[in-house]
Amino acid sequence: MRDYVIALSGEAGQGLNTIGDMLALSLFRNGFCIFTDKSYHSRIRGGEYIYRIRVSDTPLFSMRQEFDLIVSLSKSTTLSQLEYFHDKTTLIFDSDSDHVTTEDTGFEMNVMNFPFKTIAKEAGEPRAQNVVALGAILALFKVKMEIPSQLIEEVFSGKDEVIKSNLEALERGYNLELSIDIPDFETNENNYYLVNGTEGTGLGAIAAGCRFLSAYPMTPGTGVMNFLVSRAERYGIVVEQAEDEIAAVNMVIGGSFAGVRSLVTTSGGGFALMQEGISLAAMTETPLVMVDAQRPAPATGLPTRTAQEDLLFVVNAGHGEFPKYVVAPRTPKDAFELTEKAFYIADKYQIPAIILLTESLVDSSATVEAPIHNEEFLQRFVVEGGDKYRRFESTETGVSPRAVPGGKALVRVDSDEHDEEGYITENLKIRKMMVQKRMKKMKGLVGELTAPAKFNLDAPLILVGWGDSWGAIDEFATGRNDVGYVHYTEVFPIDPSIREELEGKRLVSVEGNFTGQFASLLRSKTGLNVEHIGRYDGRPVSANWIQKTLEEEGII
Amino acid sequence: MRDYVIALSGEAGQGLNTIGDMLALSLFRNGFCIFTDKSYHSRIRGGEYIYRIRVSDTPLFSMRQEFDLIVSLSKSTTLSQLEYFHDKTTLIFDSDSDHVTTEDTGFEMNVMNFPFKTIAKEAGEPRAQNVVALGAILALFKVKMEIPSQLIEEVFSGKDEVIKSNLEALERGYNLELSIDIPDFETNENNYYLVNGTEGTGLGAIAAGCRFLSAYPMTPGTGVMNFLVSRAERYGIVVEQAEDEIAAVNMVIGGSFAGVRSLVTTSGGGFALMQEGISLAAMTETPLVMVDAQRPAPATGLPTRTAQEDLLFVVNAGHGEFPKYVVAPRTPKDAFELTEKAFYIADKYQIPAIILLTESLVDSSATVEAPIHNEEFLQRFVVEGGDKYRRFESTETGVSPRAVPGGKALVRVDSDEHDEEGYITENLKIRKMMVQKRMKKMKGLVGELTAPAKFNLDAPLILVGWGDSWGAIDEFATGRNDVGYVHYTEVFPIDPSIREELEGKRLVSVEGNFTGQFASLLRSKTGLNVEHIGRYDGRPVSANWIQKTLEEEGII
Amino acid sequence: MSFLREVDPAWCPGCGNFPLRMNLASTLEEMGVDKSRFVMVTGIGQAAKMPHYLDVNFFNGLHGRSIPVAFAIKAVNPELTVIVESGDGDMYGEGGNHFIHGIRRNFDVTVLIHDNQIYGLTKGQGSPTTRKGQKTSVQLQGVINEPLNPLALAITMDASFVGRTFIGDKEHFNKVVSAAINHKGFSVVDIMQPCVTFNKVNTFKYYKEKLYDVSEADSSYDPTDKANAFKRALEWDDKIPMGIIYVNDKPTYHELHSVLKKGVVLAKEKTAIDISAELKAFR
Amino acid sequence: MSFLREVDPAWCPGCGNFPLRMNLASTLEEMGVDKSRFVMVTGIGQAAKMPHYLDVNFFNGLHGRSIPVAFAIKAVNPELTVIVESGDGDMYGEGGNHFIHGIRRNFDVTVLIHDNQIYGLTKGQGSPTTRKGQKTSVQLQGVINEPLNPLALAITMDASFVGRTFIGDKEHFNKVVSAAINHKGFSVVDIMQPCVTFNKVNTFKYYKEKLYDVSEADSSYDPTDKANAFKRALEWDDKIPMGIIYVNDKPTYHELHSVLKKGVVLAKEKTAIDISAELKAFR
Ligand SMILES: Cc1ncc(C[n+]2csc(CCOP(=O)(O)OP(=O)(O)O)c2C)c(N)n1
Ligand SMILES: Cc1ncc(C[n+]2csc(CCOP(=O)(O)OP(=O)(O)O)c2C)c(N)n1
Ligand code: SF4
Ligand code: SF4
Ligand SMILES: [Mg+2]
Ligand SMILES: [Mg+2]
Repeated sequence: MRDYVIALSGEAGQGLNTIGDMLALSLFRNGFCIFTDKSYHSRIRGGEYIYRIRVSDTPLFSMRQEFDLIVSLSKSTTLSQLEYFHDKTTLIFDSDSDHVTTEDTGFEMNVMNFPFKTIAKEAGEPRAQNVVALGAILALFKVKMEIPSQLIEEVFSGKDEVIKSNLEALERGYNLELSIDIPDFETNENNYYLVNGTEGTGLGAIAAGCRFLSAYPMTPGTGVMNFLVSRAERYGIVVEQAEDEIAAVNMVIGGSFAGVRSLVTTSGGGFALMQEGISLAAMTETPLVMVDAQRPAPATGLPTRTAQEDLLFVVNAGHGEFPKYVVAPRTPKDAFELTEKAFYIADKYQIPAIILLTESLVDSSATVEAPIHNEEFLQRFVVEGGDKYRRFESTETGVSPRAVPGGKALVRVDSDEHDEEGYITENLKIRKMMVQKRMKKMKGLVGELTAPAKFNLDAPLILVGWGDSWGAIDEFATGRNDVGYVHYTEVFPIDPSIREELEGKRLVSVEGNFTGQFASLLRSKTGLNVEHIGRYDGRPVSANWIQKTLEEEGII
Repeated sequence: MRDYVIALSGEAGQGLNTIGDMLALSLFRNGFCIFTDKSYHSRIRGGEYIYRIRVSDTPLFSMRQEFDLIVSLSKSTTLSQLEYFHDKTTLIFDSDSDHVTTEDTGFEMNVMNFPFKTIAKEAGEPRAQNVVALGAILALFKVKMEIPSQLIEEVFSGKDEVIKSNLEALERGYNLELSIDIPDFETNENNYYLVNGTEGTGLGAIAAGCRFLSAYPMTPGTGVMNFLVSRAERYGIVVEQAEDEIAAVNMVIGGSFAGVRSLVTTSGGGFALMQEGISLAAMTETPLVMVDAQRPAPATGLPTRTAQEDLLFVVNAGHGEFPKYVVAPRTPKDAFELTEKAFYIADKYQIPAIILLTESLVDSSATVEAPIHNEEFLQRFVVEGGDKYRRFESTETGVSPRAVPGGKALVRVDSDEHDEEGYITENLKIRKMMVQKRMKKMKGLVGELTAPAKFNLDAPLILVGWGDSWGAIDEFATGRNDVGYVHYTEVFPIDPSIREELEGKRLVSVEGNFTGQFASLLRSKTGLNVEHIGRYDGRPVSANWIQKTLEEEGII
Repeated sequence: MSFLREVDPAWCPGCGNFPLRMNLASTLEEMGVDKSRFVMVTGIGQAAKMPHYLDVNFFNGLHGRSIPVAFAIKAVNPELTVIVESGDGDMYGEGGNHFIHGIRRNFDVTVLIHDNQIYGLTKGQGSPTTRKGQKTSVQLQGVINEPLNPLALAITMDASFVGRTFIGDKEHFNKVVSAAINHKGFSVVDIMQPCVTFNKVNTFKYYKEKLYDVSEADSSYDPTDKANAFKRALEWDDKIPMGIIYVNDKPTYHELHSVLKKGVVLAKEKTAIDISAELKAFR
Repeated sequence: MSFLREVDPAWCPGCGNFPLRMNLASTLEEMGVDKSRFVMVTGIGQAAKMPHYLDVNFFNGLHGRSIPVAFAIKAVNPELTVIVESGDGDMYGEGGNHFIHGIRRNFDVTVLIHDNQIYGLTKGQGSPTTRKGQKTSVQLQGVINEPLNPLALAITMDASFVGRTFIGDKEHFNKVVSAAINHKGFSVVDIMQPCVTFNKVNTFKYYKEKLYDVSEADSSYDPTDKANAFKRALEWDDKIPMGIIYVNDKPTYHELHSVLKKGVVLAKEKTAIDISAELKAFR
């Protein structure tokens, strides 16, 4: 496996995101495999903004933290990255700017500088210095110039002058001829897509027929709302910004009750405010689909960083007892497919289904195969009903026929305990029956689960993981025969039969949290003894980090 | 063990609560041991209201559901109790009223009727029919007439005429001479108190120095607020009814931040709204003491019934990772003592401490020994600080010196991740250190735990329990040598060393829920395999219910 | 078509909710509301039990959260007539934020508040509309908070219809509530409803004596004059205004919303979206 | 005593919060506020970052929840001067319910809202005060909700002090904010603060041109006339009123509260209660 990591380092407001996206997309469209991530502060201008691009010839799903090339637009943000330099890291900066010296870093670096600003000025657009750098890097990878040219035309469409000067800047960048060695990548024709977790989730929701979304803005959950907003006119989606998260979840329950696939998106703190709503969906047996994009907590925590801290909180969300379905996608492709499945499961079992994302997943673009749209997942399980319709009819499976208001049946639902018709009751025999009815669904639900990903289960050490840590775990385990893994995307419920396969093995869970939440969950469902290592500084786990930490803990 | 169960059966608004309390208190003051419970609907007038009193000569802490004597004030509510009749149950009713016949019940009963209303009228107070019945029952137990007389004088104090006629009605009731066999109780001088769970918790809070309470009304959590309101003037307590639960929890955090022991009370649905607040307390390391009085859920559920359904929800409450302390008292005495301890632990570790009650505990009066007030628990751990004060100073124990505003130090706290001074930070090294600092407290916390109650651990079957199921479990196990138990009042954290004692035994958890939440918790902390039986129809477990259910499940 | 369900409501004998229920059912009947296209959304409280005593579609949700649920039902299915039924605690207390922001959306809904100036179901605590000084089960020394004025608040937020009526005046009730339902946009009706058990101040007699209809009292009363309506809404101690207090005929949410103004009924749309075209952009 | 902390605020260059900070610090200094008895309580947002850039006691809590925290701090320690610092989203959106009910309590607090008519920190979504039609990062076709009028709302709820000022007028800021702090009771000050990054409509220039002081414009302006203040508060499009809009000197929470009116400072009380006497009643 060949790979190469490029970092763009600067401040928020310097346009790094635009240029990073153009760089990533150009490389991708030229046939490279790409994985990106972002490290940024909770502010609008200034602070640190690092956009990293990992280039490889087969798809990878995690970042290598040490970069090979760093393009520095700001001295201070580059200095804060010194720990990620290695011996051969090349630093590029604008020779017209204040720059990082050996004195600053304390070690020798491979430094290159070019008068980006001057070149941009010569091209007729002083603000195009980033485009010069873009051209220089793309030339290094021998990316066909049409590709970025086309992007520039799209981005500045309508502004002919700007396009012209930017194309000029691009070309001058191409001609700079950096003398940097890069690996000899194979680039083939392929059927890949470049998608990030936000897009994967948003596309999945649209594919699933979601037509109503309500949310209150909260990083990093806002992206999915923005994505659906951007498609609202095209597909006839109503996106409502709520006054608070409580309103958001209740709106989505209302929309779903009335018959429309609906989605609410948030992050941990907002999810905290939706607990009573989850319990409401459970009691009224209204399908509820939620996105919780995790960030480090407690409380406000670190708004722009990543974590896997909400697992047990989400799994146990809502007062009272009821079935729920929780998924944690590994990749943007997964995000698409599991979002579709979440809508399906929510409808089929009339329960809350929660999609657990992370900041690193939503903010990272990866090269993925085409997400598979599953027609079956469009099934709504809505009946017409009639005169004698009973919304909470007791059935074998625990699932009652669901009608929506406006049709032939009168539909009655209640957050109090209720009888089969939906009327409030204090009859304790009916109560008991209703608890059993709701809980019966667990059986069907467990039957819907796909087995976790398994790799090399004969190895003496089995890593356990869930969600977007998969890329790092897979990368670490691949090629070692002393390590295998089991990795979950459907994290609740858990099929306890896994016990048979794992019993007696040394199990170490790798998680983006301190306490080892999945280890604890798996233990409670299976009795298996699961150790754990955790990263909780706000950065995603990487293959290197796993290696280092397992060594430190004496596990390998 | 001798016991006798009396049920008063009627509708809300018929004064059953007053008369039940007077009956219980008179029997108690005469030296009997008493356990009461109530079964009622979520309405103000009408519906079913059953007040049960279990009389015994040693303290008991659960109800026997089959009653020996039922005083019926309403035909329909009495008919709804038929399943709790046994062969020798005596039914008393007012011969002037519509009454329950053998035809209604389908079986022979021991029936007695007296013209209560007529007698009351003769005594000069037609509304005193309940007092006539009171007198009749108390005579049966040979309770000294001064005792109820004094109560009547207290209840109607100021209204001399009413007192006179009620005393007259009482005396006439005493003279009715019911021919009912009751057990031959021993009544001795004792040092017992008659307290219910609400009073135990409220008294504990006052003893702990709680001077600020905020709550939004929610059954069955409202009682503790009402209790503190009733003492507010006497002890200088500020009780604020909040506009919603979110306000309530944030107020209590504010009061605590400013230096006052503060309490928020609620029930499951309200607790759901406080999740973000819990996480805030954790991040700002502000002591937070909460009462969650459990009722059946999800959502609005059954407002006036009991359950143990909130355990995992509470244990995992709040997004993010942080230590918390959760207690579930067995008895009103426990409620007092654990409430004091909760304030102490919250202050000592600067964490959320949650007192998990149940409807059955708050609404049941029991005969208890004097609750033990612990002076040590008044310790506040508040420092004065000075110029260089740092609120979140890193320490060995994870506990930083806590100062309050208004003194020598400037006190800065932040819900974002912060540095030792309390200023917002996005420095990931500091983040990591802060997570470790907060989590370090777990060690000290585990050291504060008292061992669970253990009984007959050599038996082949060990029941596991938590909270107010203890009375029923203890009653069931006592005198059987094939059954032992381990019973928790401090339910989080759990000391995993219990594994050594319990490994290899058959463990069956007895819980007021469907899924066996404590079984699951214990398993996740110890790996022990714990089966469970659960009651989830809104009524408390009883010794009989345990027996029957274990038999049904083939466990005994 | 009767809107009444045969059932014995769990309210206290004499409760103002009994006449309210009868008035409401007859108003709906007289208006000829289509039952199959009618949905009642409620929170929790005595008021919120209403749909259990009627024969209607209903969503009896969480305490305080009826407005967002109602909003979304209407958003995805504009063909439904949506009514919110709530208490003073439910709507102005726990639900206060949704009340003010719901009004801002001006979606077509009628919000009926059973305003008994007390928390009934939870046994007599002060509500946002309990007057200063009144003693309650928690405010033993009397309420010290400034009471919330529902009409003034609704006018301030520019609700497009603001009214008040009384359970004891069937005709008036019918007039105001049917106008509210017929009005396109967010309609608020504060309904004075005595709680015989916990509110011994604001009794039937109290309301009967103080309530007067603004347009009966002053035939030139102009409900479109906002500042004047506000002034009226401030009246309380001597005389309490009722009737149609404020009206602002303005475009509704659906008329302004870029997607909904095309008349789409999302709840009836079945079109699956061809995602492959959308996916192409990610190649 | 300087209230400034030496630090580089994380706001965008040109943000209205910079002058706001300087104005506030100098107001506090000029008033001679005792730093050790001063507490700033905030929610989350750009505004809410303020205490990190000052040298003060602070509680930087949750988004939207500053008022209840401030209430309790003041309730248990009336010796503290408590200021809430918030944004338009934080206070009127997420925090709306606490805003209206906090006002009803009339505890002695000053609530400063950095009203930039946009969600700044979360990147430019419409806030409750964004005007109809304005396009934002989520309202791509323009906002369709009726804007919330903070002054009118505060007056309706009978806040005992309601004012507005502008970051660009230091003197005016000082005048209004110091009056608010000196005022006993719940004081609301809506501060017009341009967000240079996300709000291209309500700019410095926009405010500069439209804002006028009510008592400068009309020397007979009577801030105690509620209906008139309400009418003023409705002005916006041509001219935007600022200054001291409404004042109602009425007893505060502490003056009305049966326990607190005795002057007790709960935060300083150390007396342990002898519980045994209390327990006796349970024998
Ligand atoms: C989250 C939550 N908090 C509290 C409650 C308890 N509760 C039920 S109804 C109610 C108040 C009812 O008052 P109001 O809305 O005025 O209705 P009323 O009973 O007077 O008609 C409360 C506090 C609840 N069900 N849910
Ligand atoms: C519960 C919760 N929901 C959402 C957020 C995200 N959030 C942070 S600040 C903010 C809005 C800020 O807007 P405003 O109050 O107007 O402040 P500004 O940044 O404009 O000063 C939001 C939605 C959060 N921190 N917590
Ligand atoms: S408590 Fe009051 S509002 Fe509730 S049913 Fe009884 S009288 Fe009606
Ligand atoms: S986004 Fe707006 S409010 Fe926030 S710092 Fe930048 S200019 Fe100021
Ligand atoms: Mg009410
Ligand atoms: Mg703002």
